[in-house]
Amino acid sequence: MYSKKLLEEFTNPKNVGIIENADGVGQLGNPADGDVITIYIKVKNGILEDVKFKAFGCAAAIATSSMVTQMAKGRTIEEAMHITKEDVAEALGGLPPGKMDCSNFAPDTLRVAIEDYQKKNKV
Amino acid sequence: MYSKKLLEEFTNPKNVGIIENADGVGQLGNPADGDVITIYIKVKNGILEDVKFKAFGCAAAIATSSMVTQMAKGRTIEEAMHITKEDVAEALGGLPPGKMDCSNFAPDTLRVAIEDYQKKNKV
Amino acid sequence: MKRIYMDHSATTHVDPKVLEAMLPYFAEKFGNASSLHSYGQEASEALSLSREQVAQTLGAQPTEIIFTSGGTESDNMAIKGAAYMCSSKGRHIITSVIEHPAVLRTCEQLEKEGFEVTYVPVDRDGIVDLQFLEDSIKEETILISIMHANNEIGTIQPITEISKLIEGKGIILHTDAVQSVGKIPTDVNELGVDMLSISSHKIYGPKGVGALYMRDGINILPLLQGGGHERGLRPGTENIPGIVGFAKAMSIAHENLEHDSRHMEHLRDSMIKKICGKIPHAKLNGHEKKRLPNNVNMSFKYVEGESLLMLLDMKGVAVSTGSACSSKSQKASHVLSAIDPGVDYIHGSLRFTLGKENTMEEVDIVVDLLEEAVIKLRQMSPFGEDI
Amino acid sequence: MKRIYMDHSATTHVDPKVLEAMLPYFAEKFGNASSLHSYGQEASEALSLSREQVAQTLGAQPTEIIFTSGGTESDNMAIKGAAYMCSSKGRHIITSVIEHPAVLRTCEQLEKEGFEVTYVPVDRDGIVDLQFLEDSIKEETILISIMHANNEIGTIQPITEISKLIEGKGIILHTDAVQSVGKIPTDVNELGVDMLSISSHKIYGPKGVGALYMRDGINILPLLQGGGHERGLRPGTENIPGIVGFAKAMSIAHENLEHDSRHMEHLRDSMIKKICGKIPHAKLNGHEKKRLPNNVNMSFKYVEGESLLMLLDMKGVAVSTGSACSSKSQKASHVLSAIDPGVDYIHGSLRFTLGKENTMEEVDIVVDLLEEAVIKLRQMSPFGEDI
Ligand SMILES: Cc1ncc(COP(=O)(O)O)c(C=O)c1O
Ligand SMILES: Cc1ncc(COP(=O)(O)O)c(C=O)c1O
Repeated sequence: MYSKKLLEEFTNPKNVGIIENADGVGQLGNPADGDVITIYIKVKNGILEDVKFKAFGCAAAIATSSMVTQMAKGRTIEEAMHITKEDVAEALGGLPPGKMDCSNFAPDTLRVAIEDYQKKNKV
Repeated sequence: MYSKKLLEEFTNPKNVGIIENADGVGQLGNPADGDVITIYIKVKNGILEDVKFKAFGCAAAIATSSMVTQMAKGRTIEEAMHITKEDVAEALGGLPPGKMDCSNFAPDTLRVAIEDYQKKNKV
Repeated sequence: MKRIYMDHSATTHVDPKVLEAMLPYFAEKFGNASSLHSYGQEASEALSLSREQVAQTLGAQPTEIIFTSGGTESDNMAIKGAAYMCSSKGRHIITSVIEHPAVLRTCEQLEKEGFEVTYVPVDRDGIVDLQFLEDSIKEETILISIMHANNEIGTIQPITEISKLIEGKGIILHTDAVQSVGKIPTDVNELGVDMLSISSHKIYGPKGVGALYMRDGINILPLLQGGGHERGLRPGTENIPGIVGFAKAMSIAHENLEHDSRHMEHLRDSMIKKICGKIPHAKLNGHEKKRLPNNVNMSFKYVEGESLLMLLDMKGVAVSTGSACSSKSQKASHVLSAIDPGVDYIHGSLRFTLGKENTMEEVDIVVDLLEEAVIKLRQMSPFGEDI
Repeated sequence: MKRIYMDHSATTHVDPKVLEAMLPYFAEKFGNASSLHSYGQEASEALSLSREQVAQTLGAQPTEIIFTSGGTESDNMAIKGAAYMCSSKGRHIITSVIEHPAVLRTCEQLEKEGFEVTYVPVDRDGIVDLQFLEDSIKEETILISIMHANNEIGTIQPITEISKLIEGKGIILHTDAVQSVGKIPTDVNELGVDMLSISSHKIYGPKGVGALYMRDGINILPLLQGGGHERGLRPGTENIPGIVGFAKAMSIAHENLEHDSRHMEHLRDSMIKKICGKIPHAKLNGHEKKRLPNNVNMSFKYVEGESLLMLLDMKGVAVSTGSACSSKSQKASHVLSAIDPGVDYIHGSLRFTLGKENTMEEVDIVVDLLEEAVIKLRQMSPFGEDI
């Protein structure tokens, strides 16, 4: 049901970890629902210099987290804010029908992290 | 479903035919129901000297007719009157469950033939 | 003794190519199609592919195919499912007097539950009375179920005409195509049906599997509840080897339809001609032209069908009296009763249903054995002298 | 990559001896069991023999076995059939919260139709609350349906006790024995049940076939209408190869029950012990003793089951999270919710179901791969640091 690309991303996820003293942190989901994603960002001159994640969830949750961190890294805040679930799904070679909801989850968490950064820095 | 014995009797029935100037004739059933048996008897000194049948019907109707004529032949009228469906079924190695009704049909026809003889001869 | 099988409407042997397609799915690719792991994925892919194959042979979409356990279940599911789903709209159903028991008994059950059923009669040839059908339609009519081809006398019903008759009326049209699939074209759009029942074991596929075609947009209440299989419409772990075999059988039947039909039609017409030439007082049941290419159903005056069947069986020839299902009961077939060949003929019917592998030599042997058997039984018959 | 299959509760491969028994019935002895001729008789004899074999393994009479298309149909048939038949006597049904969807969804459907259903809860080990069950019985109770063994956590339910509890009350007792047959004794008289559901593909038989045991004297309304097959209770041309294979699988399972169970129990207990020894924060779901010999269901804190399953699948190991049927949905399993292992554990469950051919080497490989996978996922988890 999962694409080869998604499974590859799931098995070898990039940017797993925590950024100490991150400029922004976002977390969505809760253990009772079976999915939690945390995303950490480091911002410099309006650019996402570093993005890391931790995730508890299904293969799709982990793969989309990994993908969204890679897509965001090096981008401007503006660009990163506009990464859509379609972008992520496409980059992973598609998601199974029942998992499309999932693909919104990682970009949303990224947006929460960016908003956290903006709030903290009163942008 | 049919026993070997019944099938053997059906394929090689005995006493098929008509007795010209029979002493008694019995017929039961009708074409609309799919079964008609006619039995002819020749009586001498209270003994069934000859018994013949014609039958239109299923394998069980033909086999039981053949069997009942053989069982009746050479018997006294009294004895022939008392041939039961169980006797016939047993002699044929049993009848399939759905066909037990059928086994009454030939002995009943024989009884009609005997009654015809008795009426004609005012016994 | 060499046996000759001419009872292909009762069931067929499994085509070697079908069995070959099935075999890997018993012991190697044996996964449950609902499982997420690789075994499950193999099964799930086989299921998808089979669904596409079956859809393609019917001119349908894969999403319109629901796999079932056979023709009986497909008929029950279609008729009850539509009736229960639409019961708030109306409770009137139209069917015909010559349907298979899987349809007739289901309709009778619905009558017990408060539905009203009209049983459309047929003419002497066994074709449903279209005028009667049209006149039966009313506001409350929710479903029409008319078989595509009859299992006993092989008559082909005017399904396309019926679909045109009810166009735009919002009535669901179901057809039992168990006997027609693989023998005559069954494109669901040409037929104009909303639902269509198929059984695998009638087309050289395995027993215990079939399908219901259900046009996109048609909704029914499922007969069974359970897991979410078949979009929740037919729960239960999918019979993958059976479904793969069924799909293969559908593909083979579809590919060879013209060739096989022409072959069987040729045998059929010769057989009818030879029987009529050799055996007096023989009568063809059903329509001469509008009949399945493989169906020869004849009645022989003053001969009872079951004993004829048994005599032929002793010689290695397998045929049927009417439908296999009612072979064990002694009542006259409801289909023959409906076309009423006359009291002297009604119990004397025999059904020969040809298969793609039957030959002209076999036809000749069978006709000779049949002649012998009819003579033998007529000599035994109390009415034999009349003819 | 050598694959290791530990998902035998989802489905099993067909035993070579079973396939061998089936093969002649596809292309040679392919007759319709309702046909009167020799082909039909061959099929009909195979059917009778299979019925005797199945009956024998259950301590039942052949007349008490009705062949179906699988476990889901057997469950639906038993529950709806009894409910509809007895509805004039009462409309109350008792079942449990951990039943398979084939039972739960069926009961929900009956609720929509006006029946009242009590869902008996289970304790932390997943055993039904007998006191609650007893207290639920009332005048109107017509049917109790409690599964013999649970498909997810393998707990064995006290069916014999339940049967004693309701003795003489005129309540029909049905059990879904789909998971228990072939793994623990299922003598219908020892269990004291009136009806019992079986599915062939869980015991190394073919998919698409199963049976309902129905005690002599119990009457139900059939789900399907059609020909007179299975004494009118289950119409449709009988799936002879499937039934023959199913019967063979039942016989083999019955013969080897003790041997196979002991083997699997040994693997099961080692596996649990090894997992607990190697992986911290692992928790066994279900009862330690009253569980199927082949079931290992464990939860791992802060790890999500599906990703664990996928990681193991990449290494060739096939397992399941809960029942195969719900593997595609993301909701927590209703069974785990019922035993409530805690919020940190509920999404982290994995089901290993052993087969008669699994070995201790395979167990060791799987435990090692499992440890690796759990560590990997915990490192990724936002909660990983806590443990
Ligand atoms: C016209 C027709 N409908 C339905 C059926 C039932 O199909 P199955 O036996 O596969 O359930 C049959 C076959 O007996 C049939 O000939
Ligand atoms: C306990 C239980 N009941 C019923 C079923 C349904 O059986 P089947 O898939 O054969 O319809 C299953 C298997 O999925 C099961 O585990």
